[in-house]
Amino acid sequence: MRTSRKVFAAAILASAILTSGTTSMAAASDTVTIGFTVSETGPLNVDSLAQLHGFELWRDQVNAAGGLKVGNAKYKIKFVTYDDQSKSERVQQLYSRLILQDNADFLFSPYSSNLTATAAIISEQYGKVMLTTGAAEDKTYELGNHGLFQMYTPATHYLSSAMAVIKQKDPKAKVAVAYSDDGFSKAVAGAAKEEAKRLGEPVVLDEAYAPGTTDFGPIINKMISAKADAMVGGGHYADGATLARQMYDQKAPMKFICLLVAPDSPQFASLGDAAVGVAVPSQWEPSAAYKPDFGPDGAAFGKAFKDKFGNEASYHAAGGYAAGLILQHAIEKAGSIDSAKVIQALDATDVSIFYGRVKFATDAQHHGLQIGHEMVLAQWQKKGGQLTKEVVWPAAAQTAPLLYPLH
Amino acid sequence: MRHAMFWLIVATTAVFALLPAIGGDVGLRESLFLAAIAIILASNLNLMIGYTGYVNFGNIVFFGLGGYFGVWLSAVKGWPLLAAVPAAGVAVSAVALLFGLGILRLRGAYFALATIGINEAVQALVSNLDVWGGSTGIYLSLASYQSLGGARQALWIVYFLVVAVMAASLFLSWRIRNSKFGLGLFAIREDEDAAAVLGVRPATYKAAIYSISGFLPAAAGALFFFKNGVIQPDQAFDLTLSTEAIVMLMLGGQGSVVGAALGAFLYEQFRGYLLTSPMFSDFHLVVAGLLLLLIVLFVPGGLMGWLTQRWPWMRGKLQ
Amino acid sequence: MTALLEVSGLSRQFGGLTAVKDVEFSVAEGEILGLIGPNGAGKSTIFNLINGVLVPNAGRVVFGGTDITGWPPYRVVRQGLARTHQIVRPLNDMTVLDNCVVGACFGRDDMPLAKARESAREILDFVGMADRADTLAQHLTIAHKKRLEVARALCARPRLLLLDEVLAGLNPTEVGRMIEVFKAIRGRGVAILMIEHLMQAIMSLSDRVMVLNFGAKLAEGTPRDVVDDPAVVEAYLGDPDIARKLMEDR
Amino acid sequence: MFGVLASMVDGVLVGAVYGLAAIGLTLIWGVMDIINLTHGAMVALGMFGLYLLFGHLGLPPYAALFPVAAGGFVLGVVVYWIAVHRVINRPPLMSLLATFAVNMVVIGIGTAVWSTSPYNVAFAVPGITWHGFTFTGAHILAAVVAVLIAAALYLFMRHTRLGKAIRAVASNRQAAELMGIPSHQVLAIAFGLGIGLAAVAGGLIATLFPFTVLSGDDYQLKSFVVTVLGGLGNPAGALLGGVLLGLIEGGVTPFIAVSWTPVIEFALFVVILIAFPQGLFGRRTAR
Repeated sequence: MRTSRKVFAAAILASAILTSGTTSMAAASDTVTIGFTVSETGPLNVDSLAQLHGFELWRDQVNAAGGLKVGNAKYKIKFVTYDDQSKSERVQQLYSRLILQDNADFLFSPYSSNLTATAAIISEQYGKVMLTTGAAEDKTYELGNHGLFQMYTPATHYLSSAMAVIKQKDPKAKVAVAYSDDGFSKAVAGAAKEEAKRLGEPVVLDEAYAPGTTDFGPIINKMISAKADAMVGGGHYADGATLARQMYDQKAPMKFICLLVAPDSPQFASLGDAAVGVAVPSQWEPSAAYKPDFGPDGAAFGKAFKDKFGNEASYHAAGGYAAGLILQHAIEKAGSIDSAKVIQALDATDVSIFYGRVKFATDAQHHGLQIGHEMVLAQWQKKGGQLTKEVVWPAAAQTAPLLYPLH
Repeated sequence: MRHAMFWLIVATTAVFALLPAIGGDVGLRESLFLAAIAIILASNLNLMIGYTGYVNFGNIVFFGLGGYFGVWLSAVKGWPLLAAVPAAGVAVSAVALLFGLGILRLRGAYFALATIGINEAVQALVSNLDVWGGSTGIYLSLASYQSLGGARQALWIVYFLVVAVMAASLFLSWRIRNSKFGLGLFAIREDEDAAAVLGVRPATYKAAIYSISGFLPAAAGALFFFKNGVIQPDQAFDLTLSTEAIVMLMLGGQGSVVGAALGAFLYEQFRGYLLTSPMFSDFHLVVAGLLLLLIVLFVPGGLMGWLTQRWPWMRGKLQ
Repeated sequence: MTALLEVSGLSRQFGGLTAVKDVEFSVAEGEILGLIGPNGAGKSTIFNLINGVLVPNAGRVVFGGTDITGWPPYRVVRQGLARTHQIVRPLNDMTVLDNCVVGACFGRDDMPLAKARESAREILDFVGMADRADTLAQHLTIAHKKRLEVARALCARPRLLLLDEVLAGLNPTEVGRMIEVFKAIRGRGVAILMIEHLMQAIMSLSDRVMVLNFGAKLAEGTPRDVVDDPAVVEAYLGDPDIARKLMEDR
Repeated sequence: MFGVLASMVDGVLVGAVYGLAAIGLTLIWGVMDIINLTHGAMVALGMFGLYLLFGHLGLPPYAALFPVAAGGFVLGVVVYWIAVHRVINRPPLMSLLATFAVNMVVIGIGTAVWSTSPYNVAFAVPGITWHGFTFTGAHILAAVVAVLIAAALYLFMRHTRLGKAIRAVASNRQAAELMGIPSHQVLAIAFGLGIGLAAVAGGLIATLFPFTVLSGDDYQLKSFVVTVLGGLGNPAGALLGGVLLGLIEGGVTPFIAVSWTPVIEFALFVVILIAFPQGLFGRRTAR
């Protein structure tokens, strides 16, 4: 018995050492620490890593310029990150660790709405600011948080431009809605169906598929059977790209295809002809020429990103960079790194950056919801044998006319 | 000797409850919270694998279903947490009894496969259940924590409740181990047919223990997801968590109360360390897999098995 | 003598094969009935049919006035009818004592744990294994495993004990010891139905002997009657001289 | 109506590949009574094997299946001697865990190397269009290759010394050893064959659908369902079971939301496991 207790005690001791091994180093006075988790592995990793690159570019540029300007002082930015494996299991532990052990001054959210909601329960308790990118679901901002600020246009607005395009081109088009069975895509698709009803477009197919789906044959057959003219939906990169490729392989006779997220990625071009004509609602496009009040313009950002990472910036990357920029803007406005003051500054933010206008809702019901930013509709087109992504909607931002019908 | 075990459980519980509370150390609390959940899962799984010899590969279904019942009752139906948690336990035990009557006719690997099937079927079903939010799941608003004095206090309360469930799990494991019921289970583990000939009623015993082993994990699931703020099917019924619980049990030593708890605790700390260490974060799965392989091949009795083999006198003392 | 166990019309087929055919016999209170016959005669099947491991296709098993036909094994043993297995089935990873405690706990008296432990120790003492109480069953010698099998069955406090070739595989010394145990069991008033190939033992222990051949009863009677029965000699014993010698040894 | 038929044809084509994947699982199960939880990881390795051979070495995808199979076989033999050999006569939990541990290691290394991002074997074979529904060439070829491999395996098991030895070991290990068959070598070869089949199935799947390191898990679960449908340890049954599963998937999807298919699939799995522990076709042997 005695031995067992000793063993147990030793085990507890050993693990206590393990857990507290990295005793918190007080942040040096001239750095600002920003903590967040990244989905380095798991199903969210493509989008999450793109976003991380955006964060990193922002950090490096600020640090190269001497740091964040807070009053008269300059602060270098330091990141502390952990892998959340695309799972919520450890998110609260890791965010507690970021706040308490790593002394993060500010937080970015994990990728995706549900991980963000989980993390917010911790960040909220410590009055921390958490900028969210990739947490597009409206309801994440209806949970009563005060420090959560959304960079993306909310999910309910993602497909409104696509529905408007369909209405304009072919009022009688039959619409198929097929989407990944996850919170974000479901919210987007739900809003799209509402919009279709409002515009009087018949929805002939309404299908949710499991997020890991790789075989879309059954759904595509259903679209063909339902004689759909337009298809909207999708979810994230993997399923969206696959769906596009298989619709092409199976010669689905669609006049219009609009998928979430996936076609925005530069990788989408690897689909070749299958990519042609596929549209995507985008938070940001390199060609969208917003005039910034703060920070670089789109071209400068796009070039810096390409120089650093060797590929075009997707809107996830832009969103990450924009989150940094907005935080920087608020800190400089507040002249302080005190969270309460920065929250005030964020509440008051209404600024145009390369990414477009940014303004947050401040009412208690939707605090932090993005209300300034608008999405564009981009479409893959072939120009002189080269695949390019053109902005086709709204007219103000248009770089090329819409390709309709596809076939 | 019996009392020694009792005091060991009391002491462990006290350490879990007091250590983070004294300094108000939230970081330690979060880490011990996951450890306590792991201990609950492993201890109750031990009732099936270690005591009865039935490999429940889909044991996480209890945790997930408990989470759903608990979150639904507390967040949607407005039950107080203290009522929702035991209700989740009872509901899951009842469901488990139903499943158990069906699949416990199977033995060995067939049973193990069926438990995987059940977990996957339940996950797929819940993803289609609109009452529980389908694949979006259920989100808790911060207001849900108001009745417990706000989120900050609520998380402490949830933590203490989880520690209480952990204590109950250890206590249950220990009491069953030293009961007539437990003896019957061991007999089933060793030789189900011989046990029947000796008067043990296998069908009843198996269904009972399957149902019992679902109760506390369900309560833990209710607490975990209440604290988590969101519950979605793919997190609730994550098969890897199931298999991790088995790894914990193997590490500590199946069949032993202390072994299950110790294995869970050590594994959880080890995982946490691997995940946050820059050197291993890419290879945490590899390291965990190698560890498991080494245990299975060379120390199948786990830590406790190894200790009792070296020092047989410990055998009697550690039950 | 009143019959403790009454078996009538017992039959069982496996596929097209009839393993037990219309068997009828009874065991009286405190009696030892020997069951002999060549391999494959259906002896073990009869045990399985009596204690519920198998369900008979026809026939009745009445034990202590209760019809237990088709009852599951755990109910049969609680009625006071325990058995051993031809191939020992110790609960390997449990101690000898715990093996016996299982027997006591779930046996006829449905004892609570503490009392069962006491009772199990007493039985272990009775079969001469008290010194092995804390050994793991898997570490026992085959002779001890056999004895454990008997002890465990005894722990159920049976009124009738079915012994399935307990003596097989034991050396003469061990056989001698075991026979002493059997006699002591009878001394406690427990009836025994035993399958045994060791003729010497069965002839010396049994009050009556039943011979089985091809699943059917061939003969039944006192050991002497059976040994003298030409049909039995032909079917099973072979050489009449051996049979006679068996009776002389008695 | 054409939609339903097209859906079922698609189901059968894909089902043949499910069946091939399941043959690897069921062979190992039948011969050594081990449920091989590395199966999914090996399917995934097969996918990446084909991806590398096709994408980086430029081998035609169907030619690349040969080195993929050979690599799978060698890996299987290695895994057998490291992880399986010692647990083969131990309780089922031990072999489940040993193979699961190998699975963790393989997936862990795979994740470190390839991350969990999706990969794609970008090639297309012209398909057949019928009433507006197109069956792609890759699907048709995959089904044909799956059936050919299954037939080759059948012939191998029936008509070669080694095949007969494997069957002998499957039916009675002791007896086979008494007849002079070195059972452990034979088991190692059988395990290698099972893994080789898993890898080939993975390679074929890679020609149809995109994949990640974790994709193998889905096919492992499907292989369980197929195995239970087709009878444990029965290769021919596995192919039939695969086609049946594909048919069920193809047959029900036109009528219900696709998100309900897994519910039906796994409920069916549990029910069949309980009601027909021998599977729908045949018995629990490798004969």
